[in-house]
Amino acid sequence: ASASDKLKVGFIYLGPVGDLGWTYQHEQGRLALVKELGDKIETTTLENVPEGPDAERAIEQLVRAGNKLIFTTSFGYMDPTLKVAKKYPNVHFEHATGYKRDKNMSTYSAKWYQGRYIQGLIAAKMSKSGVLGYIGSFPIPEVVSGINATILAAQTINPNIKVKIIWANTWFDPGKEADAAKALIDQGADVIMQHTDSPAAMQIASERGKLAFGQDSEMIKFGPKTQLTSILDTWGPYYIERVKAELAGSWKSEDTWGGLDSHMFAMAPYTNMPDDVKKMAEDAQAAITAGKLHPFKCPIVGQDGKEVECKGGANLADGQILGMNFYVKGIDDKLPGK
Amino acid sequence: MELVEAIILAVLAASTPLLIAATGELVTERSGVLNLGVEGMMIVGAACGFAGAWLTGSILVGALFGIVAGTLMSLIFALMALGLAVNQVATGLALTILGIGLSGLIGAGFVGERITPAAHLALPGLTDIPLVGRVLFGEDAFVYFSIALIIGVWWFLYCTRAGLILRACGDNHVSAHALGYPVLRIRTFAVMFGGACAGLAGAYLPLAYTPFFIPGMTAGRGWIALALVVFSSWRPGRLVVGAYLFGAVTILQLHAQGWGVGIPSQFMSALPYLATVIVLVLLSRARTGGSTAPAALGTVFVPDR
Amino acid sequence: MQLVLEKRAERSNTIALVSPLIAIGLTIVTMTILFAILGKNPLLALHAYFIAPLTDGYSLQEIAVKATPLVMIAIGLSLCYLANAWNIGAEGQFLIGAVAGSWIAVKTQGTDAGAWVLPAMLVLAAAAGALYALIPAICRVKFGASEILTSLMLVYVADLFLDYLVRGPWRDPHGFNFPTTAEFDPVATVPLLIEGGRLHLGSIIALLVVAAAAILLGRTIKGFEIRVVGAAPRAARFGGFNADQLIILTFAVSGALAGLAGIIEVAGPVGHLQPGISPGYGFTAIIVAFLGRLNPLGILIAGLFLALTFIGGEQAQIAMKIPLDVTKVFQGILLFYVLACDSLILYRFKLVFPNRQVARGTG
Amino acid sequence: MLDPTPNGLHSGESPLLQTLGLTKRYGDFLANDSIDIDIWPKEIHALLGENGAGKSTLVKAIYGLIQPSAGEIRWQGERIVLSGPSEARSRGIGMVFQHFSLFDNLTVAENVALGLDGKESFKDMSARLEQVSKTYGLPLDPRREVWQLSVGERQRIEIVRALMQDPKFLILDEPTAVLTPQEADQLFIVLERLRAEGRAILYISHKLEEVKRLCDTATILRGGRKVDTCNPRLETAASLARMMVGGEIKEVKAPAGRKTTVPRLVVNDLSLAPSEAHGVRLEHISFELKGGEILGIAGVAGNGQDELFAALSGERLSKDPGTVVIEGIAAGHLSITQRRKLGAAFVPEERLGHGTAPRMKLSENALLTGHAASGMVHRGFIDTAATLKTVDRATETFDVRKAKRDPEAASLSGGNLQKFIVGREILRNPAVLVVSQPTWGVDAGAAAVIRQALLDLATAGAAVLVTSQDLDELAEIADRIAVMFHGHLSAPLATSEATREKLGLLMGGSSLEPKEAAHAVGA
Ligand SMILES: Nc1ncnc2c1ncn2[C@@H]1O[C@H](COP(=O)(O)OP(=O)(O)OP(=O)(O)O)[C@@H](O)[C@H]1O
Ligand SMILES: Nc1ncnc2c1ncn2[C@@H]1O[C@H](COP(=O)(O)OP(=O)(O)OP(=O)(O)O)[C@@H](O)[C@H]1O
Ligand SMILES: [Mg+2]
Ligand SMILES: [Mg+2]
Repeated sequence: ASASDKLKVGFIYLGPVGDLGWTYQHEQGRLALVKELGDKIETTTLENVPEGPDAERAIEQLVRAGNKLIFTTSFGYMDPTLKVAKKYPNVHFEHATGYKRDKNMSTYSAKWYQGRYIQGLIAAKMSKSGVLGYIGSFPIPEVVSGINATILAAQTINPNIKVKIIWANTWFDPGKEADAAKALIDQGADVIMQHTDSPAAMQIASERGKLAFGQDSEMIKFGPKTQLTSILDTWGPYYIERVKAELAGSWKSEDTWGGLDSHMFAMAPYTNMPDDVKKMAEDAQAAITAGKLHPFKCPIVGQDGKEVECKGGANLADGQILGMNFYVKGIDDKLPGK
Repeated sequence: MELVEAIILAVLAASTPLLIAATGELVTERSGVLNLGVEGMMIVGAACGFAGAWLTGSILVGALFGIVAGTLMSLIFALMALGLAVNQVATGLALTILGIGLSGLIGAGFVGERITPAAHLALPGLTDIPLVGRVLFGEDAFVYFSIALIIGVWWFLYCTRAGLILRACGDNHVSAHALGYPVLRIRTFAVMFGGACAGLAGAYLPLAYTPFFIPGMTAGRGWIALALVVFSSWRPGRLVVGAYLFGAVTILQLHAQGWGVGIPSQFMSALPYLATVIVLVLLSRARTGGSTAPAALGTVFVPDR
Repeated sequence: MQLVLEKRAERSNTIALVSPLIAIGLTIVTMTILFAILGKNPLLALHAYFIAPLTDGYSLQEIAVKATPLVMIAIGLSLCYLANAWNIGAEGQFLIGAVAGSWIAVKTQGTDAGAWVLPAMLVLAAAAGALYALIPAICRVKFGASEILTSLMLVYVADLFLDYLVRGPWRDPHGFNFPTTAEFDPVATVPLLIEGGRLHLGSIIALLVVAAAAILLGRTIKGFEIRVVGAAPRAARFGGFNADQLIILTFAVSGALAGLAGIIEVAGPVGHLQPGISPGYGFTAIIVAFLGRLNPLGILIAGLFLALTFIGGEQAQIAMKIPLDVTKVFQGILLFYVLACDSLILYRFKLVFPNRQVARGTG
Repeated sequence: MLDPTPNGLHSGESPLLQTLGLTKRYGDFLANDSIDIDIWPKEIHALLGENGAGKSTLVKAIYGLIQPSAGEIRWQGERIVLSGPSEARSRGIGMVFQHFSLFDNLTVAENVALGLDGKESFKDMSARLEQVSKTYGLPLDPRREVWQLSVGERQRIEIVRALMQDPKFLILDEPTAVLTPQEADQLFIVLERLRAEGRAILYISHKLEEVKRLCDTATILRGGRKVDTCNPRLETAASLARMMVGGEIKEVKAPAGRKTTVPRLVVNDLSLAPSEAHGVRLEHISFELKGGEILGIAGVAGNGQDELFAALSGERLSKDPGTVVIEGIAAGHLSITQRRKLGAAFVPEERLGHGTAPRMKLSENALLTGHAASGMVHRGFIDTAATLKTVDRATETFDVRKAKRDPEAASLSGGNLQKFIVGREILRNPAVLVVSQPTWGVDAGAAAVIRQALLDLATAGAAVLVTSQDLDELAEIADRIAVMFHGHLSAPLATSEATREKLGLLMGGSSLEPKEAAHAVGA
């Protein structure tokens, strides 16, 4: 096929492709896509697009450059994507991690809390001090549900497990993330979990001989003796599937919130742990994948000691998880903004 | 008690890049030049420093790369602000923008790589002394160098003739010129020293602090360094206090969160900045009599010939 | 060999006219070399940067949209800089203006509040921006604290404050706890000028601000006051002008304009309050102010020109995969050249070859 | 008069220093045009000329501070090219600058160290400093910072610093401008001693009596050229002045029919703390100035004249409104603009940067003071035509010479700019004019124009207060003269009674109790 009749697929990235985290993984997804369908499509990327007023223009620039399917890969692109989608009904849009959709605008995200649950199990097993350190970016539901899933899991191993939480108020400031990791370790945490994007915390944990989990991407390079596992954003399969649908003319607006079963994310190899812990993790992963284990299985007790209304039958409803803004019992801290 | 030592160690590490960059800027400003481009020089220093260390496997080479990169950036500033008598504020800002762009271009090829960070000192016996051992004998070379640097600068400014001449240029460039001192050349050296320090401070981040390079990793530390110079009222001794104080606030707010103090984390994150403003105001207020800022600071000088 | 500057008896008006052209020419030459080093076709790259965005109505509109906040903030900053007051915290004033204006939008959301909402938002935003700018101004005037640093520190504070609000109290109750307010009601939204486009009323306001600044600086005694205080502080005091009052005034005006730009951006192109509403407008506006030589008309042109480089930068990224960092380098270099060439207005450059031979021969 | 070796002593020997065709060009402007000058050992050589004649330029070239555009310098018969002042110093050339080359925030010792070449240790240098200052009777405390010192003490630092280099040849550029007559006498003793030690001195001064008394030879510059060399002892002050100006100087005439009217400017017990660390405190100043009268204020610079000017103009306000009364209205608390509206006008000492904004046009500089009360502003808008008209009128009335109608202030020569500034104020017909150093750095012709204008203004009924360091000027135009010393103002003396000696004593602060004297006038 000549260049002109190739399907043009556009990507809007929040950071530089070299951020080692979020944007990097989307770029990996795009590369997987190119590898798979490179002869039928042509991809274009715009990096470092801030989530403010520039986003709408950037998206529209991609439309005007002839892209027919556009992935906007950060929550803050939700409204701009919607605006452009309304303006160009013949172009299809895919927005990551948002909740607004339209006829020509899908959303996609992953149930990372499933991975956090496995991490919680491992952490409780591996922690000698019984104190976990958690570096949060911002107290949004995705991060809060991750913390809760971690603690719920950990409590099944060690009911007295403690977690110390530091909000870095940034997705990305290696120095600050490192400082936060140091503070957590100095306060007694011996397993570090992070929901910020740089490998700084992993690096510090490694220096201090502690354990840690990676975030978004494989960070074992920064802690060969430190990384227990990492939640890997694997967007490739999803991108390939959606582009194939587009090529086949069968693209429809959808809401995809995939978990381990649909390969929206993966767990990095379980390393630096005894075999029994590894086995426990693998079993949990299999159970979650098979739908036998749900991290937010009712009853869930909130920080205030009251049971949380269970809107999803046996488990919390997806909407409750997507909008989670409470800590579960056992977290000795106050959720910001509450 | 161990926590105290740990906090001190974290503060030392967090303060070191600020101290190095601010020391350089202090010398620059003492010669009468205001270079607002510290952030830009730092980030280029970070990119080049990492590149150097990654290519050669040597932290020392990385540090040298950072120093050279910072110096080259400062030479652009010197050419503009000293050679062409351009407004120093505008030039400094332009240097920062350029630096951010350049570091992105230079660093692009090194993102995702890692190096072995600068080694920490380990003296058997000494380093293990409780409480003070690791602080005094267990840090990386940059930390000790930064302290040596500020002492050296203090000695230079107050105990050597060259330092006296540099201060004279910052006090009154017309007089210094009339006595035959090459004001612009002296200032160029001071600017270069500032650039070298900023480059080194930038390089510290990927070489010792978080041993990988990521665009934008200086995250505003250059600006803090500038604030520290004013904070110190251009005195090396106070600069040390200021740098460690700022580092301490930065680290302690993280610890406060870990302890669960329950104040919105945004307010905690804002603390170091608010503290800087408040201390700036208090210091400026407490000032009595003669001017503490170098009298010629930021003014253009074009010598007659 | 040594570069020597020689003061001109008077500023050269000819050079003042041609110097921006020289600067742009030099920038283009430098960028051509840089593109070549990066392995990109310089002609195509320059076309993407400078020509392509000018060839269709859509891009022209986008240039205007992007330039609007830049110009508005830069006008305010230019007044400060002319008066020798160094406000580099416009970013913070922008954010605080956005926050204050949004307060009305958030509080009236879903009520049947009428047409007063938007004007009230604009006024409150301007007032809040002004008040926020007054903090460094007063610290400078009353305590002698360097306004450069205090105004800058307050940017971080404003950023975190906005963050706190949208993640806490002002969070959209139906927004799944994501950090944003609900979409503003139509009465709280800046009207569009062209249906289906993005050009909004803010651009007209920016033009009015430019015109007002031009009249202020060129025709009124207040404008004269601003210029004298900056150019010759002692003469200004002799003229009866109070530099302290003027620092307060120019900071307030520039804070108000930044705040106004903030709410216009939020209630216009963005439509709701969220973190990251400013892609560094407050800092970019500093470049605009200097590129425009602190002159209102110059700032308008510089704002449009810089907006062009942003749009062009995106097009270059799309068409040729030129990294965004190149745009930053480009802006830095442009500013250097403009400043350097402006130096020619006041000085003659001379290369001197000191004849050291003679000195040694007898020395 | 044209004797090349006035003392007749040098034949056979070669001069210590010689310039041959020395030329210095600034742009198109020839500041020094092919100047030949010979300096012999054991000689005090005067360099005379109007302001802007090129004296400082010549000595800066000799000191290596600026590079000549053409011509050569010979030192002990040998051609030299100086790379800079330190080379000059190392050869034995020392210099005391017209405008101080000191550092306010450094100590006396550090200031001196900076003027030496750093071959001895700081300690040895400090010891020698004390010894030299004692030997020549110029006491100094090495540990004090310069900003704390009086102008006279600062001058002493400059001189001691030059002496410590043990120079063979010493250049002094207007050293006595800021000294009391008594301090000047002490300096002359030092200079004569230096001559006796075999050194040569190049001495620049505008005080011709001084030159006649001290100097062996005089070289006279006019418009950048050397016009003459003579023995000043054989000349009169008038003949020296004629050589400098190149013609007779117009005499200033007090117009007839001057009579004093009501008090227009009254100062009552004005005390004011200095606004900055370097300033002088004003102590209980009182005087009364009637319409039609010119009061002169003499004194060495830095004794509170600047502070008094600021207090009178309203650049600094006094808490007590009654301390300054303008046209019968208590004005101590009023701003400079309000005082202008009462009919006062002011001319500060510094032309560029204080009296005018250097890089602004003359019309804008007319607006600078005219906006208060000259109809140049309507409802906040500037009437550009009115500002230009002021420029034209000042140009015409006071013969301001400039390249175009409305140039930048900085492009005018000093004398012409001063005429513009004085003109700008006089054209407003002020009731009170306070003027500081009206003819400082102004050539004789322009000075005459300005002095005449002040006299005419007084004749028209205005009250005029003139601060000047030039006693001859005050003698020429003032009706009464008071002296400022350490922030005190002496009782005014009628000009006829104000002898040089009396004034000199007052300027040194020695004879009268200034406080009581001031009170006596106020009471
Ligand atoms: N750097 C310069 N650039 C241009 N013109 C200059 C410069 N320096 C001096 N001049 C001009 O050269 C002329 C001679 O100046 P100079 O300072 O030598 O005069 P002077 O005889 O010392 O006068 P004064 O009695 O006021 O000290 C003046 O017209 C002055 O304006
Ligand atoms: N008592 C003092 N008061 C003020 N400054 C002093 C004092 N003692 C020393 N200094 C400062 O120290 C500087 C150097 O003094 P030092 O005696 O070492 O000079 P030096 O020997 O000429 O220098 P170098 O050792 O570089 O050759 C002086 O120029 C001065 O600035
Ligand atoms: Mg002179
Ligand atoms: Mg020594």
